[in-house]
Amino acid sequence: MSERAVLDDAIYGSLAEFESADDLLAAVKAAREAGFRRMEAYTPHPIERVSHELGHKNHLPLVVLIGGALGAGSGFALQYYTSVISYPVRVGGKPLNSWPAFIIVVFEMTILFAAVAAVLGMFALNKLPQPYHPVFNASIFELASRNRYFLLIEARDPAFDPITTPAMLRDLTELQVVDVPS
Amino acid sequence: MSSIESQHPDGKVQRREFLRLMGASLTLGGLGACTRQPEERIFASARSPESRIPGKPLFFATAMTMTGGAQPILVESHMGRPTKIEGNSMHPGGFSATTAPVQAAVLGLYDPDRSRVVKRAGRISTWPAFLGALREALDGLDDAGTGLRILTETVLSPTLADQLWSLLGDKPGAVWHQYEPVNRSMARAGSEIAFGEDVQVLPRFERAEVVLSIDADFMTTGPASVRLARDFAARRRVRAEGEELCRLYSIESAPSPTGSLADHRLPLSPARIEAIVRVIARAVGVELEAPEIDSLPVQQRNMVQALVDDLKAKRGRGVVLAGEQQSPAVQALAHAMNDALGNNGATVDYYDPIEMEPIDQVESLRQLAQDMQAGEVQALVILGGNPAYTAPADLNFPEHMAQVPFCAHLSLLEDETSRRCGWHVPEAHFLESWSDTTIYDGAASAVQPMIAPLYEGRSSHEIVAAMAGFVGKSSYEIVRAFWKREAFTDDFESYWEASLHNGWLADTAFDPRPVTLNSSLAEGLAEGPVVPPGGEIEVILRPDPMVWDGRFSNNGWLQELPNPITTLTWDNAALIGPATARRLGIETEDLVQLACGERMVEAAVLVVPGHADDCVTLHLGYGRTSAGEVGSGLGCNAYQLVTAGSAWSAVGRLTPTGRRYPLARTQLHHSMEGRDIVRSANVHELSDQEHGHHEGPAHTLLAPPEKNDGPAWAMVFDLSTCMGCNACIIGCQSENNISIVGKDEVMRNREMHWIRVDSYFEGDESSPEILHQPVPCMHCEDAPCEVVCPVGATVHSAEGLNDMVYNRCVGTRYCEANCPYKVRRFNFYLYADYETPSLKMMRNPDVTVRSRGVMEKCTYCVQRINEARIHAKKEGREILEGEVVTACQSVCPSSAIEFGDLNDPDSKVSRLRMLPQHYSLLEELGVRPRTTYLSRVTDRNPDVSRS
Amino acid sequence: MSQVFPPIVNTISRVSILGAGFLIGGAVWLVASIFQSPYVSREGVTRPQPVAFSHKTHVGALGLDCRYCHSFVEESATAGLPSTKTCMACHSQILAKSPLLEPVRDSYDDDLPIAWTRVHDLPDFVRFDHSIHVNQGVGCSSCHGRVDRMPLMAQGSNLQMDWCVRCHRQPELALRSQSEVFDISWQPGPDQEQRGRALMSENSIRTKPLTDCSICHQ
Amino acid sequence: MSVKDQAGTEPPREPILAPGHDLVSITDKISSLVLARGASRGWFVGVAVCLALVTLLMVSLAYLLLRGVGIWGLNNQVAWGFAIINFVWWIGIGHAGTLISAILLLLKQHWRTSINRFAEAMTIFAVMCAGIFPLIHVGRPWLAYWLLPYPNTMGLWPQFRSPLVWDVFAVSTYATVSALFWYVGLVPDLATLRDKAVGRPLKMIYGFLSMGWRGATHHWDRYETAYLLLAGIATPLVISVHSVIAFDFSVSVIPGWHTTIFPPYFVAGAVFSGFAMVLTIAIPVRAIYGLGDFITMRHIDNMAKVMLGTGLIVAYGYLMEIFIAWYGGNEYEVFMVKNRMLGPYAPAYWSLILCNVAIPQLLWSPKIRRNVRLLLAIALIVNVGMWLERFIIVVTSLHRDYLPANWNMYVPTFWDWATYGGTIGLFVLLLFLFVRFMPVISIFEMRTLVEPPHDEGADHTGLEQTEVEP
Repeated sequence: MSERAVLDDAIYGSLAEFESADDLLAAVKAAREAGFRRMEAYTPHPIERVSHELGHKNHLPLVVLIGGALGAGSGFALQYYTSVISYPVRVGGKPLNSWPAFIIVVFEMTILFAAVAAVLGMFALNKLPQPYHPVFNASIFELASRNRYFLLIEARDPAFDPITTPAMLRDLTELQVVDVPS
Repeated sequence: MSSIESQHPDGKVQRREFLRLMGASLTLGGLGACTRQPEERIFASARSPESRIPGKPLFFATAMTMTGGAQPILVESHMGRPTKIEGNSMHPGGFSATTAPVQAAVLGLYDPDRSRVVKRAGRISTWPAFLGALREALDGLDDAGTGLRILTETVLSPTLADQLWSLLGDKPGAVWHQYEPVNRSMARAGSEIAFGEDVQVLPRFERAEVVLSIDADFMTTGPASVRLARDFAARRRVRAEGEELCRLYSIESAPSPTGSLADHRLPLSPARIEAIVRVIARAVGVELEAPEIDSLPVQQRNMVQALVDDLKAKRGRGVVLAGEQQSPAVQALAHAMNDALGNNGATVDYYDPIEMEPIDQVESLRQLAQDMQAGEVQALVILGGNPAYTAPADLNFPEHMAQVPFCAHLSLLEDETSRRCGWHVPEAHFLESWSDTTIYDGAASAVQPMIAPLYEGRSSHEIVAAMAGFVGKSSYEIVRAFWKREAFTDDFESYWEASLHNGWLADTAFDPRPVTLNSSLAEGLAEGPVVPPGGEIEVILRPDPMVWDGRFSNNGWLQELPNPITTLTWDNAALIGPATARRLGIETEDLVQLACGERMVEAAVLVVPGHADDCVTLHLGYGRTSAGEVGSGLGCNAYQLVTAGSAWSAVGRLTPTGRRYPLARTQLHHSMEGRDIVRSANVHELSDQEHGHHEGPAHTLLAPPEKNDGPAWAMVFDLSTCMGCNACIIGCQSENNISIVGKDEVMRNREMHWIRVDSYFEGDESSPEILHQPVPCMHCEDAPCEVVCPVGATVHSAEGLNDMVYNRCVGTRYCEANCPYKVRRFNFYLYADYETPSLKMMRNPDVTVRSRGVMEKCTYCVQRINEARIHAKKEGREILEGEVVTACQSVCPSSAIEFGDLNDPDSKVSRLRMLPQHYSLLEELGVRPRTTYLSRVTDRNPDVSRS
Repeated sequence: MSQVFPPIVNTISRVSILGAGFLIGGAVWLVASIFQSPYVSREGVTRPQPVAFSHKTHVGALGLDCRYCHSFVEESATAGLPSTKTCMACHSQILAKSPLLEPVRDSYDDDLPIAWTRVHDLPDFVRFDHSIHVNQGVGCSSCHGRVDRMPLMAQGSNLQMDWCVRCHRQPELALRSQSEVFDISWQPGPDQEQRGRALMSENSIRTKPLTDCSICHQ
Repeated sequence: MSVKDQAGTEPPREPILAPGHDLVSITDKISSLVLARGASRGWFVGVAVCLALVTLLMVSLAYLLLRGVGIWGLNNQVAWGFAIINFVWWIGIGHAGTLISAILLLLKQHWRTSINRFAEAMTIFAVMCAGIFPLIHVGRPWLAYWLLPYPNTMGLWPQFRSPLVWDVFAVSTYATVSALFWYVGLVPDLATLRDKAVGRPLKMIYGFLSMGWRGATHHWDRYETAYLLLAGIATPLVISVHSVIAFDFSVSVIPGWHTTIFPPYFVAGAVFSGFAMVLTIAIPVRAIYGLGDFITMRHIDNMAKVMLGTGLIVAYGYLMEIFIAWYGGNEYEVFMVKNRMLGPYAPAYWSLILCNVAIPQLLWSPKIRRNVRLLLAIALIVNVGMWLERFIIVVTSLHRDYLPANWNMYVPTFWDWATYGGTIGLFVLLLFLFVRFMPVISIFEMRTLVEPPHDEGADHTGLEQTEVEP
C-alpha cells in the first residue's frame, strides 16, 4: 500500500511501536505533555491506565440504562394492552390485569433490550464495523493484535509536524516508528 | 389394527397430511394453515319440500326393536340425515332416556361396512334376480309348501307376524322357526312351572320398600330396563330429611350395574345361588324341601337371615326378581316367593308375553337343524339374525345349512350366516324402513324411516310379501294396510297420523292379568345344579353388555364403550374373582383355556373384585370371523361353549396357556387409596358433620367468583342412582362427534370420551362396595387449565363455561397436564374420519369435528345452550329451567344427572347443591368446580354386621 | 500487509446492516398486508356462478325483499337459497326464452338443483346463525354490503374474526329497528349510537357473553 | 511486567496458566488451532458420526410432522414426556456457560478466562437443541408462532399468565444475550485471526467477522464497559431462565410440580449439569489439543468443586421435597414421594439418587478431583443423573396424580429416543465445528493474565510462580 501513500502523499499519522505497556504509557504521557491531543493507542489487550492517560468519556452505561427502561416499559405495556384493553377474557378467575404474572415478561424484556443496547451501543460508539482503517496500512500494525503496543499521532493534530513528531516518537521507543499513509 | 384404519388415518390421509404440511412450511413456516379456503358449492333444491326449514333439526318418533321388546325413540334429523337418538317421552311406555345400544344405532345405520347389494354365492346380483330365484325355489315345492322354512329372530312386529301367519295359512307345510341367543326360554319355563302358563313380570318399585334381585340386572338389561331404572332410581333418591329408601339385596355372580347399587350384595356361583334361593324361598314360606338358614356358611347366614326378616316384615311391599338367565327353578321360586309374601298384584304385575308367537326358541332351532340334516328342508329363508354364529355349538348349524338347496339371508352386514347362504339380501336399517313393533308393555309402536335406504336395503315385510306372491309391495303399504284392518277406529286417517306423530298406536298396551300359583310347584322343580368338584369350574355365559349377542360387533362406539365396572373395551374376557384367581395362580391378561368336554375356547383373564368364587364369566358376541372391518377377530367366541341343553352355564376346566393377551381397559386402578373421592353415607347419617354440605374451602383468600346477569350453568351427579351403565358416554359421543381410536390407542390410554365413569372397589375384595363416579369436565370457576394455556384456547365464558376453542388450540397439552381431574382429551393422531362419506353424514352439524393436534373436552353441550339462548332471545325471554338438557343428562336411564342455572335459586341444581350430601370433587384444591356430586346414599340393614 | 479492505467496504458494511433491518421490517409488513388483503379475505371479490344472477337487478331495480328468496333467514341459521321453483314463479313469463336462464329451466325440468358457488363462506369451526342476528336488529347490508349495487354477488366484508368481534363488542354501532333490518340502503344516522343503545336495552342484549369464544366456536 | 508478588498472603495454588507463557506463545498456540491447515482424521470421523445422528433427528422430525405427537409415548394422563424432559435438560446444561462468563467475571475469578469461550459456545448450542423441543412438542407445530404477540386478523394475543409464554420470552432472550455475549467476546480474537491468517479469503472472512477491530484504547474502554454490563445483565438472566422453566411446573397444581423450592433448585441443578457438561467437553478437548497449559488442573479442580457444591444444593432440594411432603402432611404430596421411591418408576428414582447425590460425593477427595479420567466418568454420570431428575419430575408426578382412576404409565417409544439422540448428535456436531473454526480459548483474555488490565488484578491471576520476563 505504500504506493498509494506515495500517489497522494497525504499522511494519516505517525505510528510508533512499543515493546511493553509501560513503554506505551510513558510515550502517551510524553506525547500529551508535548501537546498532542489527536492520538490513539492500540494494544493487544485492554489496559485501563492508558485510557486514563488518554482521558476518554464513556456514555455506554447511559445507553444501556435507557435500553433497559424501554424494555421494561414496552414489556408491561404490551401485556396490559393485550389482556386488559384489546381482548379482555376471563382466565382461571384471575383479574384481567394480573400484574404479578406479568412481572416475568417485563423482566425478560428489560434484560433483552438492555443487552442489545449494550452491544449495539458499544459498536456504534466505537464506529464499528469499520473494516477499512488507514492504520491498517502500516504493515507492522499486524502485531497490534499479537504482542506489540502502538501509539498513533494523527496528522490532523495541529501540533503534528511530519518531521518532528516521528522524531519525538523515535526517542520514546527502541522499536520502529512509521508513517501511516492515508 | 383394522378397527383403527376404518375410523382413522390410513396411507391416503397421511399423504394428504404430508402435502398440507409441506404447503404449510412453504408459506412462511405454516402461515398456510390460515390461508384462503377452497371454493365451496351449495345446492338449492329444485322444488323445496314443505314443512322443512334447512338448518333446523326435525324430530321423528319411531322405535328400535331389541331383544324381548322395543324402545320408543325420537330421532333428530338434520336436513334429512338422522344424527342423534333420544328417548320418546311422548310414548306412554317411553322415557327421554335410552340405553347404550340405542344411542349407537345411528352408527349402525351409517356403518361403512353395511352390505350394499344382493349377492348370490358371494357374487353381486340383483333384487329381481333374487325374486326370480325365490319364486323358482317356492314353485319347486308342493302346494303345501313342505320343505319351506322361515327362520326369524323373536318377532315383535304385529304386521310381520300377520304376514307370516297368512303365509303359513296358504302353505301348511311350511314352518316358521324363531331363534335368537338371548331369549325368554328360561323365564317361560319358570313361569310355566309356577303358574302353568307363560307370563312376564313387571315389578312396581314405586310401591316397593325392599327388593331381592337374584342375578337380575334389571336396570340395564331387558326390554323394560329404562322404565325399571327410572322407577327404582326414584326410590333411591334422598331429597329431604327422613326419606326412606327402597332397600336392595342382590345375589349375583358377576358384579352388575344393578348389583353395584345394592345395599347388600352377595356374590355366589350359579349353583350356590340356586341352592341359597331354595333356602330363602323356604324361609319366606314357600313349601319345598330345603335346608335351614343356619346350615349356611356364617358369612352368608347373617345376611340371608336379615333379608328374610326384611322381606317378611314388608309383606306386600317387597319384590323378588330373578334374572332372565337364571334356571327355570329359580324363576319359579321367585314367583313363588312373591306369592308367599303377598307381593303379587301389589308390587309385582303380570302380563301376557309380548312376543307375537312365544315358543321355546332353542327347541325350535334344534328342530330346524335336525330337519336340515335329514334333508327335509328345501328352502330356508333367514330374516335377520346370525344363526350360523349364534346357534348352540352342539347343533352344528352351519354344517347343516350346506344341505339346504335354497338358502337366503336378510341382514345388515354380510356376516357368518350370509357367507353360508346362496343368497344374501342387504337389510334396510330400522331407521330406513317402515314397520311396527311392540314395547315391553305390549303397546304397538310405529317404526318409520328417517331417510331413504342408503343402499338396496329390503325389509322382512317385503320378502315375506314376495314369498306370498305380492311382489313389489312396499313396507309402507303392508304396514298401513295391516293397521287399517286392525285399528279399532272409524277415522283411520287421523288415528294413523297421530300414531306416526307420537310413535305409538293407541289402545294396544296390555293390562296386568291375575295369575294363580301352581300348588304343586315343588314337584315341578328340577334338581338344582351341584357345585362342581375341585379342578372343575362353573362357566357363566352372558350376553355382552355392549355388543350384546354379537349383533353390534361392528359398531365402533359400542366396542370402545367401556364395559360397566370392568371398563374393558374391544374384547371379552374370562371374568374371575380374586380368590379363585389366586387359587388357580392366574392374573389379569393371562391367556387361559376353558374346556367344556371337547369344546374349548381361549380367553384372557380379567380379575374382578366382587366376582363370585369358583366360577368364571364369559361374554358372548366376540370371536366374530366376518363381522366387518371393526368387529372381526376380537376376543373369543363364547358360543363354542353354548349348548342347546344349557345356554347360560357350563362346567369346564380352566388351564393357563402360559401366554398373555393384552386387554384394553380405560381404568387400571380401582382403589380410592383412602382419598375422599366418592363419598357414601347411610341414609340415617346424612345430617352428620362429615357430610355437612360444603361451599368451597373453609377459609380462602380467593375473591368470590364474579356473578354475571345471565345464567350460570352447573351440573350435579347423584351418585346414589348412578349405576355405571355408561349410557352417558355414548350419548355424549353421538352428540359431540367424538371419534373412536381403536384398541391399540385405548391401551395407550388415549380414548377420547368426554365423560368417563370411574368405578372403585372399597373394602373386602371378595365382596367390595362398588362405587361409580361419572367425571366430565368440571368447568371450574378458577380453572387451572385456563391459566396455563399460552394461546388462550381454553378460557372462561360469562355463563361460567370452560370454553375449549379447537381452532385456537396449538396443542401444548399443558391444560391437560394441569387438570387435576384429567378430563381433557387430546387428538394425538388424526382420529376423526374426514374420508368416509357415510360417517360424514352421521356427524352433528352443530359441533366442530376436531382435527389432529388439538385438545377437546366436555363443553356442557354448548351447542344446545346456544340453541336454547337463540330460541329464547327470539321469543324475547330468558332461558327457562329445564330448557337446556345435555346429551348425558337426557340419556341417563336413572336420571342421575341434573343440569341448570345456578343464578336461579329455584332451579333443580341450585336446590340439589343445598342438600347435606352435596360435595364437590377435590374441593380442597379450591378450583370451584361447577360440576358437583351428591354422595352415594345407602340404606344398609342394621341387622347385617358389615364384614 | 494488514489492510484487507478498500475504504468503500466501511460504507457497504454499515449500509448492509441497516438494509437488513429494513428488509426484515418490510417482510413483516408484506405478510401482514397480504393477510388483510382481499386476496386472502376475498372481501369484495365476486365468484363465477352457473347463472349470471344479478342482485342489482332483482334488489336494486325491482326492489324485491331479501326474504322473497332467502325465506328462512328469520327462522333458521341458514338464510336459505331459493328453490328453482321460486325463480320460475316469475321467469316462466318474464325472459321465459332467455338463453341466460337456460340452466334454471333445465334445473326445473329435470328437477336437479343448481350448483351455486358460495360467496360468504365461513370456516367450518365457526357457527353463524342468521335468524338471531336478523331478529336482534342486525341488517343484511351490515355484513353483505349493498347487494343492490352488485351485478354479480361479491363478498360484502372481510369476514375476519376481528371484524366480527368489533360488532360483538359494540352492537350499538350496527343495530337497527326491526323495520329497517331488510332495508338494503340503510345508513347509520348521526344518532346511531344512542339509538343502538336503546335497541340493546330493549332486546336486553348483553355484550359480555357476546365476546365469549363459545358464542361462535362450538 | 507489573506482577505484584503477594504469594505470601495466600497458600500456593496451581497456576491457572502454566509457566513460561507470554503474549506470543498464547496468541500463536490458540490461533494455530484454527489456522492450522487441514483437520485430523478423528475430527472427520466424529463429524460423520454426528451427521448420522442429525439425520436420525431429521427423520424423526419428518415422521412427527406426518403423523402427530402420537408417535411418542404420551397419553391422556402423562401428557408431557421426553420433549419437555429434554428441553429442561438442555436448557440446564446451557447455564454453566453463562454462569462462567458472567458471574465468575463479576466475581473476578480469573481462572474462568481459559474456559469461558467454549463454555459459552456450549451454552448456545445447548439452547439451540433445547429450542427444538418446545416447537415440536406442540400438537400443531405449524401454528406454534401463535405464542408470539403479533397483531393478527383474529384480534387475539398470547395469554400472558401462562408459563409457556414466559418460556418463550425467557428462552429467546437467553439465546439472544448468550449469542451477543459470545460474539462480543470473539471480536478481538477474530481480529487476531484476521491478522495472522494467510491468504486473502480467510483474512476477509475473519476481517468481516471482526468488524475491523483494531484494539484502539477508546474501543477497549467501551468494550470492557459493555462486556462488564453484559455480565451484569446476564447474571440475573441466567438465574431467571431456569426459574421460569421451574415455573412451568411450580405454577401448576400437580403434586410433585406445585413446589416453591423449584426455582432455586432448578437453577442449582442447571449449574450442576452445566459444569458436568463443561468438564465432559473440557477434558477431551484439553487432551486432544494439548491445552494443558491453559486449562490447568486448577481449572479442572475448581470445576469439580463447583459441581460438588451445586450437587449438594440439588441433594438438599431432594431432601426438602421429602421433608415438606411429610411436614406439610398433604396426602397427595406424601403419596407422590412414596410413589417415587416405591412406585413403578422407583428404579429411575434410585439411580437418580445414585448419580446426583451418592457418586458426586467422591469429589470431596482431591485425588479424585485431579484424576481426569475418573472426573470425566463422574461428569457423564451427573449428566445422566440430571436427565433422570427431569424424567422423575415430569413423569412420576403426572402418571399418578389426584384421581386413582386415571393412573397410568408412560412408556417412551423408539421415536422418543431417536429425537433425543438426534439432538445430542446436533450438539456435538456444532462443538466439532466450533473447535475447528473458532478460537476455543479467549486469546485476548488470556493475554490479560500475562498483562493484567487493572493494577490490582494480578493477585488473583496465580502468576506468582511464573517468570514471564525473558
